[in-house]
Amino acid sequence: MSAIIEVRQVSKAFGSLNVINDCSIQVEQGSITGLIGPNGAGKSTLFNLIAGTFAPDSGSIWYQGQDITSVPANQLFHRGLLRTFQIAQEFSHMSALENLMMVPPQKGESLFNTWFRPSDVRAQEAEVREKALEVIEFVGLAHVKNELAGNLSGGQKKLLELGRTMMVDAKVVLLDEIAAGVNRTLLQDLIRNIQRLNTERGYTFLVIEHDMDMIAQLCDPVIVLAQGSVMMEGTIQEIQEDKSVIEAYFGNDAH
Amino acid sequence: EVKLGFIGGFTGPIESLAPPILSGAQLAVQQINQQGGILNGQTLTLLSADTTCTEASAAINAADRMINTEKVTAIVGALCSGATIAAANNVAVPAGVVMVSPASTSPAIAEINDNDLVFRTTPSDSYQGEVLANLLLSKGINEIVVTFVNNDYGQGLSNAFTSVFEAGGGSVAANLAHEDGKADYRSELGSLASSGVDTLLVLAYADTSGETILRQAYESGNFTQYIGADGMVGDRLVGAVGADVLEGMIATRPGKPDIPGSDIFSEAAAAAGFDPNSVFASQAYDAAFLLALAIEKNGSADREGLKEALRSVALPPGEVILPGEWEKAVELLKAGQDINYEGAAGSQDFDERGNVPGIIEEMVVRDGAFRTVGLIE
Amino acid sequence: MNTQWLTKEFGLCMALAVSILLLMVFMGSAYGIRVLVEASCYAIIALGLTIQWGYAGLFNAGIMGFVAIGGFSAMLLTFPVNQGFWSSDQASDLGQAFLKLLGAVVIVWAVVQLRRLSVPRSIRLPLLLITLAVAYLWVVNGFAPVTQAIVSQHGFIGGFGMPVWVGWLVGGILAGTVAYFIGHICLGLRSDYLAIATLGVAEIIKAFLKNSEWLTRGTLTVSPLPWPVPSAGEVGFITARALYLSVTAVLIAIIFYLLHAAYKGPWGRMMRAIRDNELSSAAMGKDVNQRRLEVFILGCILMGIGGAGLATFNGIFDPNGYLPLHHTFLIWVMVILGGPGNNLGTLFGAVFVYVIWIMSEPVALFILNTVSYFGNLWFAWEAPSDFASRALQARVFSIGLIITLVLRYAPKGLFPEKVQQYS
Amino acid sequence: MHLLEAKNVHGGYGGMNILNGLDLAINADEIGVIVGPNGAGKSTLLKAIFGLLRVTEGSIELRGELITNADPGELVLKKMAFVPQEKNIFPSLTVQENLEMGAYSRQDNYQHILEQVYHFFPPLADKRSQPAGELSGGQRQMVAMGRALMIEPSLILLDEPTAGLSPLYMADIFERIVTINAAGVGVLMVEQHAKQALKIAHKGFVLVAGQNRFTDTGMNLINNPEVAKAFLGG
Amino acid sequence: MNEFVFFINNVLISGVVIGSIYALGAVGITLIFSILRFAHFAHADLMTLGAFFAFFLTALFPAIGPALGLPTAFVMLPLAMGLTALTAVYLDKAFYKPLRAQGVKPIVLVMASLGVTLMLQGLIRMFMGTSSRNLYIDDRKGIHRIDVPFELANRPIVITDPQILLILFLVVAVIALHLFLTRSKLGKAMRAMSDNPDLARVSGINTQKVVTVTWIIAGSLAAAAGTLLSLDVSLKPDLSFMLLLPIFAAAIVGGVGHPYGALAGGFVIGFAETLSVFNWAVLLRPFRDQLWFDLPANLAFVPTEYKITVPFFILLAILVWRPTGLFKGKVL
Ligand SMILES: Nc1ncnc2c1ncn2[C@@H]1O[C@H](COP(=O)(O)OP(=O)(O)OP(=O)(O)O)[C@@H](O)[C@H]1O
Ligand SMILES: Nc1ncnc2c1ncn2[C@@H]1O[C@H](COP(=O)(O)OP(=O)(O)OP(=O)(O)O)[C@@H](O)[C@H]1O
Ligand SMILES: [Mg+2]
Ligand SMILES: [Mg+2]
Repeated sequence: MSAIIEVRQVSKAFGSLNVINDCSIQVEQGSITGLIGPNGAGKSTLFNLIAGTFAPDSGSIWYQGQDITSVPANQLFHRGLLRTFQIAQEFSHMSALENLMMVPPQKGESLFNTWFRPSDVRAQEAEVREKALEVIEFVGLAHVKNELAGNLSGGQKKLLELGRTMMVDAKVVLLDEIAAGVNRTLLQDLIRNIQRLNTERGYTFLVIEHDMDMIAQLCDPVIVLAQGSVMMEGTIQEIQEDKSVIEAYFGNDAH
Repeated sequence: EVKLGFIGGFTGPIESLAPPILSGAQLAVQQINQQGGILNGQTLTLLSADTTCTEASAAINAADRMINTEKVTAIVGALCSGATIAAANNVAVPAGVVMVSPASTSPAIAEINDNDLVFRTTPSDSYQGEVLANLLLSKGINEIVVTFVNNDYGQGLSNAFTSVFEAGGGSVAANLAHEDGKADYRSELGSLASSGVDTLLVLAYADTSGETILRQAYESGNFTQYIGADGMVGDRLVGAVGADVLEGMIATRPGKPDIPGSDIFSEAAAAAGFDPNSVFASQAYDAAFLLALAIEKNGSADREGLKEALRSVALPPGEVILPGEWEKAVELLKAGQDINYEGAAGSQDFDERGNVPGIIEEMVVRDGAFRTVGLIE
Repeated sequence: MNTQWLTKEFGLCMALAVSILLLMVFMGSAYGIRVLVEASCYAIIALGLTIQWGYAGLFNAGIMGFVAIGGFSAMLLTFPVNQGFWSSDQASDLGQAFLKLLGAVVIVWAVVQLRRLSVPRSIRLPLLLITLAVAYLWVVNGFAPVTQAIVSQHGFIGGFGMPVWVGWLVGGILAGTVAYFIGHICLGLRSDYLAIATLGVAEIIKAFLKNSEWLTRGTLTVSPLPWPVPSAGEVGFITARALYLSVTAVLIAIIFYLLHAAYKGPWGRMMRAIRDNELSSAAMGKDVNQRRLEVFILGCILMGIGGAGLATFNGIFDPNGYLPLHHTFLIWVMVILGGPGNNLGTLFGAVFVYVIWIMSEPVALFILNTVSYFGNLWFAWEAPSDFASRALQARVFSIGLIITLVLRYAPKGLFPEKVQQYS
Repeated sequence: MHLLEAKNVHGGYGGMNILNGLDLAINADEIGVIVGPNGAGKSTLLKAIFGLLRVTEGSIELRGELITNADPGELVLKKMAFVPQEKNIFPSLTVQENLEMGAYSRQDNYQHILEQVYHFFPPLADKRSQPAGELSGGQRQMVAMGRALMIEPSLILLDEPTAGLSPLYMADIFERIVTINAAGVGVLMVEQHAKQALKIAHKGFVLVAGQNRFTDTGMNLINNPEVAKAFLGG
Repeated sequence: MNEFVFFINNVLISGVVIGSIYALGAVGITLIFSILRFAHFAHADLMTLGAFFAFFLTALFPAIGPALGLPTAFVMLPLAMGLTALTAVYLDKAFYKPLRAQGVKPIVLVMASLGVTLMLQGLIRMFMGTSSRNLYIDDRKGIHRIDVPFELANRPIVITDPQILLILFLVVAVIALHLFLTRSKLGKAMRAMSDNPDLARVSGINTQKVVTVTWIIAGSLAAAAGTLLSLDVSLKPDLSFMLLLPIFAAAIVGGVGHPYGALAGGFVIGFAETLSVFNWAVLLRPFRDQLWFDLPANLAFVPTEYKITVPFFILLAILVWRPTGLFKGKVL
């Protein structure tokens, strides 16, 4: 196995606050890597750096052997790097289904094709709609598919967020706390599907989560981030036994 | 019922000049109706519409409504030169409607390809600019700075003035356009003052930029002599800026010549309750009166033949008709005689371009008011 | 649900049609058609805005700048050729001035490209500023004598005497080109910041058109402009205007069809997504800046075409007439009242608001005249002498009242944007 | 008399009803926990109780006093506090100002509570003067909780207080909830960490499609296999 | 030396005065913008209205000012501010509140405020006519010509009463407003409300009161701006409408939501205007003999007819450099 994502000695500060300090991680191709750490450790910030939403102050980020340090988010998407947001970023004035349908790049996104090759566009649009209906069924939102996404409940928005990553073939998916606010029974289905995508289609996942059950079921290895740098890396058992991690993260009486 | 249209800038930069001008035209209409009406006792009505002065499309719209909706026989107006050009080119000329503007002083009016339909009862600015330049030179003022309002009026007047003034040996140290209606002209005044000349010519409207410019010019302490043209004349200006400040300010305007019509008009206007000295009020009176005479002469409310009739009643030969002498004029016309209107603002003898020879009044601010000190023909 | 909307929309359209009919009856058909033609030109402009705001959420408050560019191009390309100028020396002098401009652009561009030679920023920036200043002075001094000579000897350079449709087309293209450059600078800005920046751009465009007398005659205005159809002088007002209306109507039909296709499809969805959430659209692979630029340019092209149509119809190019505030917001009100993001609503809004705008003056006059007539009759009340001119102020008041009332009762517009439903 | 009692509550957004006849009651010394699938109407219920949403039918009582469709401002004066699920902070106000806003209705000196909140959420103490919009997901959650605690409520409504919190704080928060409850504060909370929450609950409500499907003690619900399978993730 | 005095008069004082006017208007706009979340286009007409109130009060009691040694209109300012604030509150009740209650997008409020602008303008002109008026009725504007204590300077520095009052008032108003917003409980509640109105209600903030107070502050500041401006120049029905664009530009350049930003923005725009058209040849003239080139008569950055574009060039430059204004303003 080789590293599909490599973060090399990256630092990022907001004003005088150093959020990421000389942080290096590697995500192996085909793995489901967990990323945990205390609140404010810089996990989401790291995602934003990898996905091109922010630029690092120093260090570099590599994806499939290429330097993507200053590649903008939208181009990374086309190279198969997808992400979700911790605070759901839905398209609030579009229906839930449209939220999904907007994801795949389409011929019809060019005006030229829209006007001069309408039949191609229509055909592809129909495919996308099929796919979207499938996905929306899967994340359990079929009954609200024509509802405005802005009117969905908190958990439904998170599900929509996840559903978007299922609309296209990806290589790496960054999941930022998709479990928060999602019903546990439904979550089990989601976990199974993540595993399926991983084994059947070879997706690589990097998962931020505070739900240890989910991490335990899903992730190997797990990286612990604290104060912007890697505290340790290992299997979930190793981590749950580590003193300093317990101190910083789990608290003494958990598990 | 015979209809005349009046289009003018009731809103916009000359909004406070417009009402007395309308009153002038209304006075004529009122007198005509009191003296038996037009075309065998029909009433003459005067409809009005707003051109906004700055917006060509509004002017066209106003003219269009007058011509196509109200079906007026002829139009008094517009006031601002730009509005007149727009209305003439796009509506009045295609429709064959005569326009008589009481206030459009821009030289460009004479250049409209107008089928001889556009007339005016006020002289062109090229003339006023020329007179003003010569007047100043004759007073020994050789150096001057000019600021003009950035529209056709200001620009036309400034061009006319500058060329004559410089040809006559004067020097225009700075000649700046300014935008109308702003709150503050200190920076423009600063630019003007930076030339070191302390005589300031303001070619603008008293109500908008003119007053502010004069006030701030005084505050700046950089100027000692103020000069203005027709747009600046108004006693409110003196009150607003301060009589002592403006004392000695020189101005010109298309004047009421020393003719009988002028006094007759003044009395009638005073009786009707508006200031006979308001700019362009007498010209508007003449415009409306002339059009009424022309309609009477033409014998119907039709638009055809009106332009010929207009010339015939305005120009000699013929019996002289003075302002207010409607009944007399009607009788003469009925008798098939020629008439020659000699108006309140001048003899109103149109030349082949529809212009009238000008009479320019020289005015000076003295004891808190603009006073006429001479007439220049 | 669906049929309910249909009847409401249908009802509104019928009401509008009836009021247009009434307008024709009361104001005469020549005037009525004239209002319609102007409304149709405004509708093209409003469609341009609705794709910018309604589709992509771009707050363009500089509409009048692009409309003015359209009008300018209609004037420049179609106005008869000024032989006097072209056969004089100034023509070649002007050509030389343009060569200087070109040269200056090349030099500035070259200095900017120093970046590639990895010249340090500390040297590049001062160098660039100095080059800019020198180039500016050089170009300005190159143009000044020529343009002054042109103004004093020939008035202005005159038009190119081309067919009207070329003028309109170029109007659109020119507006689009300007939009391209402006978009590059401004589209990074957020909503209201963008608004005020575009407003500034419009002011700058207007100031340029107004003060470049050699090119536009400035405030002296250029008229009459040729028409694409026989003019009123030849065939009478009604026929000429009806012909003109048919031209703009066809234009609107084409634009409407194209926009509708784009809006319904993936393109429209993508635009709405960008409008809703930029961060998320970028994460979903949409090139936000590029797409916003695209829609900005498209909208501005329509504004340019609409502006050209308007100038040609009015037969006059008057840079003063492009009052940024009033007209910009007239168009905004059209879009907001009609329902942003709804093309049909925008068309409706354009006609509706324009009719109100036009009719408010005579209506206000009529009301006040009636008041003064009866006041006189019943109470012997004398209207003040400047009553007629004050009456016209009532227009301003009544427009304001109508806008607020309609917004109050239909805050999402009369034709709200619909959520796309899939079974 | 119950501390809070909702009877046959109907309500929703615009035309559509989300709550279809809901009943719920907790006593002053009780912790009530609401669980249920996403979109069941849990948040809607809390909003309805807090007067942010029109109740079209049914009644809500606080200590026997009718508070159906009361103004939120009044409820705050009655020492009720609410932490919404989303948008529960003032992003451009600093952390300290966020907390001060929580105490807006207080006329007395609340300095000691402020200190308590900082003590309970140490990360916030460091970030006192940072705009709350720049906080991490979990830190925002702490600010939201802290803000609600500022009035020293006698009844607190919490909508997923632990979403996004690290295990350390999650455990802490549950503990804290037990403590404040022991001090006589009624708690009604929505949770997706259902098992942990139901463990400390005196009463549990399973909401489905705007109606109670099950109402029981927390432990009973956990042990109910049907509930566990369908709603608690097995 | 004369040249330098000229510079002070034409650039420094002019810039400060016009900048203060822009700033005073911008403060109100920025406040409404950040708390009620829309660009309030009727602000300029509130300014006009306030000035008219001051005018009427001055006309009623023309003798008060001379007795106190201040311009009457300035003495009347608090009353005029109160009246305008009241008007603003009721305008909100009638036109904006119903829209807010329906949760409309900000743009709809912007359009409504445009409607209100037109209504106010129409009303003011219908009743007041269109001509300009002077706020000095019984008194006259005090003009201070301060002689510079240098041998070569024979031009005085010129400043007028209203200008001094304007600057003083501005400084006091901006500092007070900033302190109010950042220190007082109500001020913080106003900012909270602008962030998240629903949560503000949940926190027990009386949102209606916050809105009312916002309008009271905005209305009284508008009245002050209008009155002080009219004192300095003259009172016209459409005077402040002409100021609307630069005022908005100032608010935006400063960064929405910051009173200090509005102040900075106002001065940036004011000085940009005066500096850009200043004829630098004046300052160089004394050194004419030493210069190696012929001094042109006019050496300004831009000709005055392009002055109107200067604020916008500055605005563009600043926004490109800092997309949310000098003080990192809010984005709504
Ligand atoms: N835009 C910003 N400006 C200033 N500080 C920021 C910004 N974004 C994040 N921070 C700070 O960076 C730190 C890390 O934030 P981040 O969101 O990455 O945390 P996290 O590990 O995802 O935490 P959580 O588990 O709570 O989501 C926090 O202390 C936060 O306050
Ligand atoms: N503003 C709104 N307008 C219309 N419908 C809404 C609105 N907010 C929520 N809904 C709908 O109401 C239903 C219940 O929403 P609610 O937020 O109460 O769910 P919830 O039980 O809290 O779910 P979750 O666990 O995901 O937070 C959802 O189907 C949602 O689509
Ligand atoms: Mg996070
Ligand atoms: Mg919820």
